[in-house]
Amino acid sequence: DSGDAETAGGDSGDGGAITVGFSQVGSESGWRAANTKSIQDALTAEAGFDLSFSDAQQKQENQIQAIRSYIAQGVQYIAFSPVVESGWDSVLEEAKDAGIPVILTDRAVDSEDTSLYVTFIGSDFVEEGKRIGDWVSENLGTEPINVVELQGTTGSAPAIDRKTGFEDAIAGNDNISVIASETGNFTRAEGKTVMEGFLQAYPDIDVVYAHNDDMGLGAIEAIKAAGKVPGKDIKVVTIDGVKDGMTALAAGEINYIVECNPLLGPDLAEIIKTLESGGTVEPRIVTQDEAFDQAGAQAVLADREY
Amino acid sequence: MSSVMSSAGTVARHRLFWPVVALAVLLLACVLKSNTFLNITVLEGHLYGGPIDIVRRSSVLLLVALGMTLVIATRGIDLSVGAVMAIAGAVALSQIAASDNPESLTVVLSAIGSAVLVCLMIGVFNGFLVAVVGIQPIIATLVIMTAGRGIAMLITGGQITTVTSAPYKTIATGYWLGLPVAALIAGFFFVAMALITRRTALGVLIESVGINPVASRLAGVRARTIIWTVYILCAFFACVAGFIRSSDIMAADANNAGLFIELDAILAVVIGGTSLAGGKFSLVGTLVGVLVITTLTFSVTILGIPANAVSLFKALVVILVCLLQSPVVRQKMRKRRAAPVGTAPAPVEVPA
Amino acid sequence: MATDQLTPSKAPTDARPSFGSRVRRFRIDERYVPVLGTVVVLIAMLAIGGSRYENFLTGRVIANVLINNSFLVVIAVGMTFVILTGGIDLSVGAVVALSGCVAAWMFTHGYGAAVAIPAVILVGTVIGLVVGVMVHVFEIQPFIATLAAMFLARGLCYIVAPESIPITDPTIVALARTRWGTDDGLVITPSGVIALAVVAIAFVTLHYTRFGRTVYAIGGSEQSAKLMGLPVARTKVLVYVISGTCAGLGGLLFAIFSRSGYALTGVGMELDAIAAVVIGGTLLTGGSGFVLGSVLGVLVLGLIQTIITFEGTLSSWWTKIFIGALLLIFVVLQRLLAIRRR
Amino acid sequence: MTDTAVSTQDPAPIVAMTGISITFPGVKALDGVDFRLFPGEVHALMGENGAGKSTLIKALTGVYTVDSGSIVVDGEERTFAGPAQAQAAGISTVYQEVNLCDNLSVAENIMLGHEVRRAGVVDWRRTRSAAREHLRTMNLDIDPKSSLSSHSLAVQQLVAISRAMVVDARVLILDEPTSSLDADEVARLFDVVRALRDRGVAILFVSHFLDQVYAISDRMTVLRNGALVGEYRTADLDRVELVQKMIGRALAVLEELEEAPKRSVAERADTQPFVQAIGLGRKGTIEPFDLDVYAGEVVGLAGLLGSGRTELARLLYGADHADSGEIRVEGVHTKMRTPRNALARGIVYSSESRKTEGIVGDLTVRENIVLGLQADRGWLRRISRRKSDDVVNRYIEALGIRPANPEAIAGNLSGGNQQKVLLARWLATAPKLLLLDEPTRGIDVGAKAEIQKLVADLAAQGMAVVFISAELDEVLRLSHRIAVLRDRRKVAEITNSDAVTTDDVVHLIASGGQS
Ligand SMILES: Nc1ncnc2c1ncn2[C@@H]1O[C@H](COP(=O)(O)OP(=O)(O)OP(=O)(O)O)[C@@H](O)[C@H]1O
Ligand SMILES: Nc1ncnc2c1ncn2[C@@H]1O[C@H](COP(=O)(O)OP(=O)(O)OP(=O)(O)O)[C@@H](O)[C@H]1O
Ligand SMILES: [Mg+2]
Ligand SMILES: [Mg+2]
Repeated sequence: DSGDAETAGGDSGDGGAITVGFSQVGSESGWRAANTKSIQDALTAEAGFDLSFSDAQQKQENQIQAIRSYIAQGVQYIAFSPVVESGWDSVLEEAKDAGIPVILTDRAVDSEDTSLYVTFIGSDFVEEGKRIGDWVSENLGTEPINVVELQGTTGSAPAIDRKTGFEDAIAGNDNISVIASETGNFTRAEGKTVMEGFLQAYPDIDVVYAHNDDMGLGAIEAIKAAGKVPGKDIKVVTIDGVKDGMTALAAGEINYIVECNPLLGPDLAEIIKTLESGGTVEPRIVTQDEAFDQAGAQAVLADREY
Repeated sequence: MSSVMSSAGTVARHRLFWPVVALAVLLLACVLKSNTFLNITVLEGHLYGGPIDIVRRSSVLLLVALGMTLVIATRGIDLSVGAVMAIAGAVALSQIAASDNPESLTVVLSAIGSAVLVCLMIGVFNGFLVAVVGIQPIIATLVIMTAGRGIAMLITGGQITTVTSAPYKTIATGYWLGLPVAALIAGFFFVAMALITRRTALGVLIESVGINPVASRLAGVRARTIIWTVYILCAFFACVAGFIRSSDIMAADANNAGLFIELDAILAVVIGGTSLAGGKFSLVGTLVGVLVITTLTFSVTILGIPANAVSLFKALVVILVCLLQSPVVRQKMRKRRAAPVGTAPAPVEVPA
Repeated sequence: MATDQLTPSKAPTDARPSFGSRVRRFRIDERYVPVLGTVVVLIAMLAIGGSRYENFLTGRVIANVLINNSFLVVIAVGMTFVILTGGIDLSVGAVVALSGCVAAWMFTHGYGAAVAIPAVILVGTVIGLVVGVMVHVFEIQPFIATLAAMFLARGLCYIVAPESIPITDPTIVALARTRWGTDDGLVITPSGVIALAVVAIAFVTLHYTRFGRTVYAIGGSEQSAKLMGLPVARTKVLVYVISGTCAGLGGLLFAIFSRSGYALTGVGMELDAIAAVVIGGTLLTGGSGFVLGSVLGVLVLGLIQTIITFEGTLSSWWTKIFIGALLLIFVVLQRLLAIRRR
Repeated sequence: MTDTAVSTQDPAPIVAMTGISITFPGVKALDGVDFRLFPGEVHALMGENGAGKSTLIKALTGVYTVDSGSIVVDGEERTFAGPAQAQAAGISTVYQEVNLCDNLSVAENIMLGHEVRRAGVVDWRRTRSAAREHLRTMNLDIDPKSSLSSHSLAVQQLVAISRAMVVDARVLILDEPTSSLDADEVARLFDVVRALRDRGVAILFVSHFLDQVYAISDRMTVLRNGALVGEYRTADLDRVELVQKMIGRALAVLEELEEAPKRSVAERADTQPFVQAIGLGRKGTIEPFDLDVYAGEVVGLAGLLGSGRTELARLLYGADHADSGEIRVEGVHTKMRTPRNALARGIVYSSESRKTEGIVGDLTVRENIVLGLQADRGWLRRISRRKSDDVVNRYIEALGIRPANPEAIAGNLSGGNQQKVLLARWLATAPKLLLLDEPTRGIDVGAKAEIQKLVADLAAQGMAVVFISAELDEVLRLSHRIAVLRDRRKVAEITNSDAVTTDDVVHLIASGGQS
């Protein structure tokens, strides 16, 4: 069903550069910044692209407006990381009517009509949570442990999915009990505040599961301030694998990280090139996310890009 | 007997009565949930425990609310404080990160110095828009609220700048005489401002400008200078708050540092009894407001309120405090206590 | 005695000027100056945009500005009522989210559009009423009352719909799909029509009803309005009800626009609405401003967003700085125009 | 102790208030006051500043709820929840401070709540023409579409009165409606009032002008310190008695002032004026004028309302920017950019509109009084508690500010007392030139006499004073020289002497100085 993309090639008259409109969610985190940079670095003029980039400031309405603008401007391809899963049908239909292929990055949409977009590239949040859960279950869940969870922004897809994945994975292990779960809004500062509260309220925490590195790093600060050793007295597991997180992992303060790769730019460029040359692509491309333990982190830390 | 009754009545009638009660109830709830909550222990030579955490946590909001109180007293409002916090952290930490020796005190001090300078300039800019150009404060400060985070990100390149620097770390997590340095800093500025506004004439001049700017100008008060000054002060306090926030996590998070703190600060100011219409202000009230809000946030974790219900819980507490504190309800209470008095005139109060 | 009370009784009447001659004359009615400033700068922005970007001054782009912001127009209209009385409503963003969530919830639970649509709007009305009562009966400052309502509405969102729910109801889908007009030229959607209708109703209400004039009077001086015997209490509660209702309707339009209900939508939308109202020349102190100005304000914000998209090369942070700078240029120019005219 | 002056053949009162008490925090504003108002009479409510007149009116119209007492309107016991209900019951009120909305047009201010509607929608054309009709009864020929704020206080006052006429009221309450009007306007107002009285409307009238009270009222009620002194027929009570009843003692000050005109012969010690305005002017507000003011001299400004007296004073104070001419203070060219420049040179200005430009409402009396002094010193050097006690208590006593409580909120004071607080603020700075714009407006007989005496004394001690008052008498009595303004232009300047009469000045105004 992604084959109809060729139709869009029609109006590429201007010097051969492929015009692409990319609407980013916003710039809410270091992860996002790395993602943006990767895309801007991949879709350059030298590589044969004419990239129009816009930042929606975490607002769906801005994003819809941007996509409509791209349609009005007559770009050849539209790519975007949807702020939310729902609510894209109308604008995607407009793009389809205008014959512009759409590529989703990082986050999926829940449209039933999958012909509205060519492909999705990104990570599977549920899977990420599940991998963390599996690791905890196997490595720590051999004896009774108390886990506290630092959730992402309430209601956001990564927060919901990472929670679900984790819960699914540990469901079979009676040793693991999640004693508290609170939102830290994906930020370091709130991760720290919430962890401070946890440390006051629950004297016997064994594991912290943070939905992203930043909250995990905040929690580490709180653990240290309480006179305990992160990674030893209290184990820390997180998702993302940004540089700071990997550094802490290598330093032994975090125990396990499941990567969520932000470097989608090259993949995106390749997909567009393929489509442009008349090829077809898979409707769903899940990026290869790695997972690191402390030894693994030390090995790769030196040449991490982000 | 009756004198006891009446003095209890006086206490209950005080503007800060209900906020203090709310504070007490929240603390009590925390203690019931976690009975070691109020215990203060000595850990590695400093004090550790729930109350200490709350005090240390309060420092950021207290600083911001301190400046906000002054701005609000002049009938203004400053939405840019969160962005200023982000810029302060971004400037200071990128400078430290770029230096050869992040651990050196001089590097840290010069980084702090340049951040203060940048923030003061923002204060000057806000004050200029409000006092000289005459733009409505909410819009004037909306400019920096929007652009400021962009500037902070420009400085950090959109990344979260992380550093290790012991002197800088001391700001938020250090202890002096067993007490958190952050709280000492906030406390110092709080006491200093309380003294400056009440021991000099600044307080009364600010109030006068807030109540009736035209009359104040005709009375010879430098209304423009005063308005300008409070915006500069507000930016300065936000800057210090930004240091504490960034030192707390040893990272400059341009996106999230101080996000929505302006709303919490305004809420604290109002719970403390300062009217958004300008005029009479109370710094002690602001302190109580700050403690209520910090404790509220803290208690969410302690009490284990589900993430989905946090907003609702906060809303209910805020609504309850505001309702109990409202002039009408207080009037009703007074009516029940004392002989009826005319209803129309607002109660006369002397600020703290 | 008491001759000091005497006033000259023999003032020759022919010598004194009539009061009429002492009225200061203005070339343009002072009240329209801020709005005119907005219009002038808006036109300037269009001109600059048109000369910088191709495909900018097309009917499609202009129509998109209105269509994409129809919900904001409705919200700004409600906000105008509140601000005209000297109040402020911070709850609208959260109410938009809440009514969207309620809509999505009702549709997924099998309610038809005939039930859901009124219910969704009513959600806003109820919250507006709660705010109105807090503000008027309990004399809580509007900023705080509406802030509390904002927390409340946001909290309810998470209870009603913890995750984003798509809306597949045929009526909503039809409303979202319908567009009238030429393909590449000026188009209008049902949402746009609703927004324009709301503007028209608001205009008539504000300028041609007693209620509307009372709104202005309260903004001028609440004390005077009370002493003039105007129904201050009722009016003050009503403006929040109106604002809430508009936010409810705005939430419905947003639900149509995005065809989903999501707890995190509309964060900061209240600031957009307030900014639109103020940019449209309304004073936050109340009593002065026009609902049409607020519409212009929304268009300005929409245009800023459009320019950013057309600019195309801005990184995330330059986007923020750019918005701030445009906002600054706009308010300063508008202010200077106002001073010049004085 | 309470006298009654109503005989049994009078008709039933339309308003009967009995035993009305109202307490504000710290003040018993009304203490068991009885008051009756009959149809077809003009009833004057008399009393010093702060006696409780305005409070009684607000009690009647439901602005304040009474602590005790009953209000009977038209034979029915009523408690109004607010002015709206009082209006519905036929009681129309013009409150003391002009209470209109200055963001709206004149027509709207008159017709708010009574707009002419067609099918629920306001018909502006008819509404405006109705407003014009009402303005015409007040002899006011202004554009109903013009904005209220573009008119002077006097016009606004007349607009407020026109508004009160819109409803077909059976009771009309006028709280100091004449304080900012000139004689002519007063005469016109009285014509309207008389006509209403003859139609059977009951009119309650408050004024500090005894002449006016005697000219218009049939009966009067006197209050003192919130308590009723008595109710009298105007014809039965002469002025001396009335004043004695109001202030509770003999009128020593008044008599003193009566005897010796305070204007001493102008013997100028200095050859150089303290302030010299040369060709000072500002487009659209006042044409360039020359004016010298010497130390120890009172210069009166005479002119009709809107003649530009306020504008002249504001230029001298730097409250507005002059766009032509220069000011010399003690011979030295001085820039007057802001009020601070003037203050630094010992020039102060007491504004005519105390509500918006004078009093800082939520501050205390103490803070208001020391505000000028403090502003002059800068924020760093706060005036010590002892010094402020000194100053404040001195002026509270000297000017008879009531309540004599420095911590009272200034905005809660009665109108006249607010004016005194303002005066105290300026006197406390020990100025060299005092610009007084309508300092005696809304001030009771006793206090007015005291203020006049004060001005005379200050001049005698060497202070230069510019005195603006709508009352020519007052200007004539106090001034050494009188500058006459007309249509925002200074048209004449005369040296005052016993030979100059009000008629002379009126003539000068009328002829525009051409005679
Ligand atoms: N809202 C209020 N709060 C507290 N005190 C008040 C309030 N209103 C009036 N007062 C006090 O009540 C007393 C009576 O005031 P009122 O205004 O009735 O005087 P008045 O007779 O009208 O004087 P004036 O001639 O100066 O207008 C004064 O002492 C005043 O300070
Ligand atoms: N803000 C304004 N807008 C329009 N006209 C004004 C304004 N201020 C003053 N005027 C007009 O300017 C003229 C001069 O006013 P000014 O106040 O100087 O007169 P005045 O002699 O002091 O009279 P008054 O006794 O009314 O104070 C008046 O006709 C007044 O209506
Ligand atoms: Mg009075
Ligand atoms: Mg005047």
